[in-house]
Amino acid sequence: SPPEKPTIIKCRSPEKETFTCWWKPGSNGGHPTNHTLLYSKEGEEKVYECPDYKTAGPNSCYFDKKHTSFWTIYNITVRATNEIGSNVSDPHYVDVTYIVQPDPPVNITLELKKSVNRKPYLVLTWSPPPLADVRSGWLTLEYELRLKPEEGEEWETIFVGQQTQCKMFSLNPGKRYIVQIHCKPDHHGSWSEWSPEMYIQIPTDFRVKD
Amino acid sequence: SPPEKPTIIKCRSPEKETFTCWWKPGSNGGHPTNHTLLYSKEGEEKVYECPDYKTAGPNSCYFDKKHTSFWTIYNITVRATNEIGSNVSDPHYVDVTYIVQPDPPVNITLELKKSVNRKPYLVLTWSPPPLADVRSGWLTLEYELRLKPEEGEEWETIFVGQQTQCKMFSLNPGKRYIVQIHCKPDHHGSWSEWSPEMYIQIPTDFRVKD
Amino acid sequence: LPICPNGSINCQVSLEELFDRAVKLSHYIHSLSSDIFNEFDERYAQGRGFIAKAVNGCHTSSLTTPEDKEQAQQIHHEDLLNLVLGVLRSWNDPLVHLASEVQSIKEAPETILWKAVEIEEQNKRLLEGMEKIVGRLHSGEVGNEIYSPWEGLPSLQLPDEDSRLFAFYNLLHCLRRDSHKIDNYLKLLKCRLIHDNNC
Repeated sequence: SPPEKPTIIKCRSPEKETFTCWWKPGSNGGHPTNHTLLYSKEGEEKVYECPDYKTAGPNSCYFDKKHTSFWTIYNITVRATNEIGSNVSDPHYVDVTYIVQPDPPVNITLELKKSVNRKPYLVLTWSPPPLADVRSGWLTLEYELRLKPEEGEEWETIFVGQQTQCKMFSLNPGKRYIVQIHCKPDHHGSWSEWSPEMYIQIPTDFRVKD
Repeated sequence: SPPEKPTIIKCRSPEKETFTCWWKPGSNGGHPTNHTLLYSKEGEEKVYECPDYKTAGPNSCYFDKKHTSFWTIYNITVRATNEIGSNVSDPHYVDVTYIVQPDPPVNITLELKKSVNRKPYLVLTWSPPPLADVRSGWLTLEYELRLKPEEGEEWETIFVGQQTQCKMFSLNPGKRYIVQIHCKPDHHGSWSEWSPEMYIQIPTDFRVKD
Repeated sequence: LPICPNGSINCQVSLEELFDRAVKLSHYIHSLSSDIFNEFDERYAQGRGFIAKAVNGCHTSSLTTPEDKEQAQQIHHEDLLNLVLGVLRSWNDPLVHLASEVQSIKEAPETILWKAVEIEEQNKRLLEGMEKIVGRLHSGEVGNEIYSPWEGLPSLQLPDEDSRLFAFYNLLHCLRRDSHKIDNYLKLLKCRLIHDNNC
């Protein structure tokens, strides 16, 4: 029989300059099946084929900078074809502006410091993911950190906006904390994965004076 | 004699949308004196008069949204006039962004909690002042709280950034604490008044277990 | 920072401050535009397939705006500023009507009504600021030529509910898109002109 229609499962841009879409093939109807990704762009009749099936691995299409436009809707379909016939996925509408999911922040440092009036606090600093061009202002990232005592259950999440450092005052003396950070474009798109877990031991004299 | 020159004592914007200036009259030289507030905007010759002497009470001028621009610097003077003559205050320059002083935070709650391993701590929560809350994307506030044992001398001040809650671990058992919070715009502007004093009695078994 | 120390003559808001305020305002306007679109979409557009019809329906699509980072970085800042001004001006008229016509939508929640009015007011405020910035940067007269007229009022008043709701959907979809462009371009310009591309 002809192949089942494939399903476009996800499109993602890691740095708001390129993007990739992935699809899941349906059953191949017992015959070797190949897949063709076709797309048209808002305001154009022309239909294009996927520019690069390789870079992002199997069942994927990678759109490099030249093929990536923002504030315009891509109408994407995937056609599965075997010797009996073919079947086309439902159309998938994508505006790359809304599918940006950055990589996690990097270069995270944790440092215990004492303020002028000898009050101890924790300073966290981090850098944006390397791929993300925040210097030019094309992409603006916001950050959120979470921490909890090692054996604790509940994460405490703190949104820190566009800063790349944060001072923490009210921490539990003598506890060992786990800290992670993630980031997201300032308006649209989704949070990155959390950064790898980092640990910091809060000294027992990390006390608020009388 | 002609009236003494008045002094412009303060200009304040509570929410970066409107602002008010107040002045202090000088002596009236023994004759009935009236005051006129005049202003010009940076780079413009035109002189305007105060749009509203009433809303903010005596010796004040209220600039509603229509009359408030934060792209320009206002050059403000107040002229006192009686039948003998008149006298003009020194010019007062106003950039609305720099005179934002929000109202204090509201809905403050204090709650003693026990963490998973039965360790007690204090959770404080609060809300932005209503005027600022409506436009949370426009006026970003930062918070600072202070606390001290009732009979203590020195306040302990803790800056908590843009969060509207805070956990306090290391408080002294059996003490009664006073807590207050204030807020300020994240860039320019000044701290609000402190919120009214709130009290919390820390139970004697509020021991930080080692 | 003392405002106008000892009454100096050219006492004015600095270009950096003007850009800071413009970016904060464009960010705020876009957040509102996103919220109002999402609220309308959830409440009135589910299952009506409006997105497929909204393709290429914006009254500002005639304005050639940069569509990727390279284009945005290659365009001269005066041209990009004029484009931003042109898009902002092109939204003055529709926003006035959006704020009034949205009141006629059946059971329109208070949050949609309030946001429509707030966006209209803040858009005018941003336009004032952009004219100030352009005036500061361009020695010559502020160019008025970029503008794209909007003829969508009749469609917001159509008797047929589905058509009328689609007209609102399309306008809010375009507002979300254009306010995001403006916000993005201003952040780029600020980094370029104030921070030497080192934000």
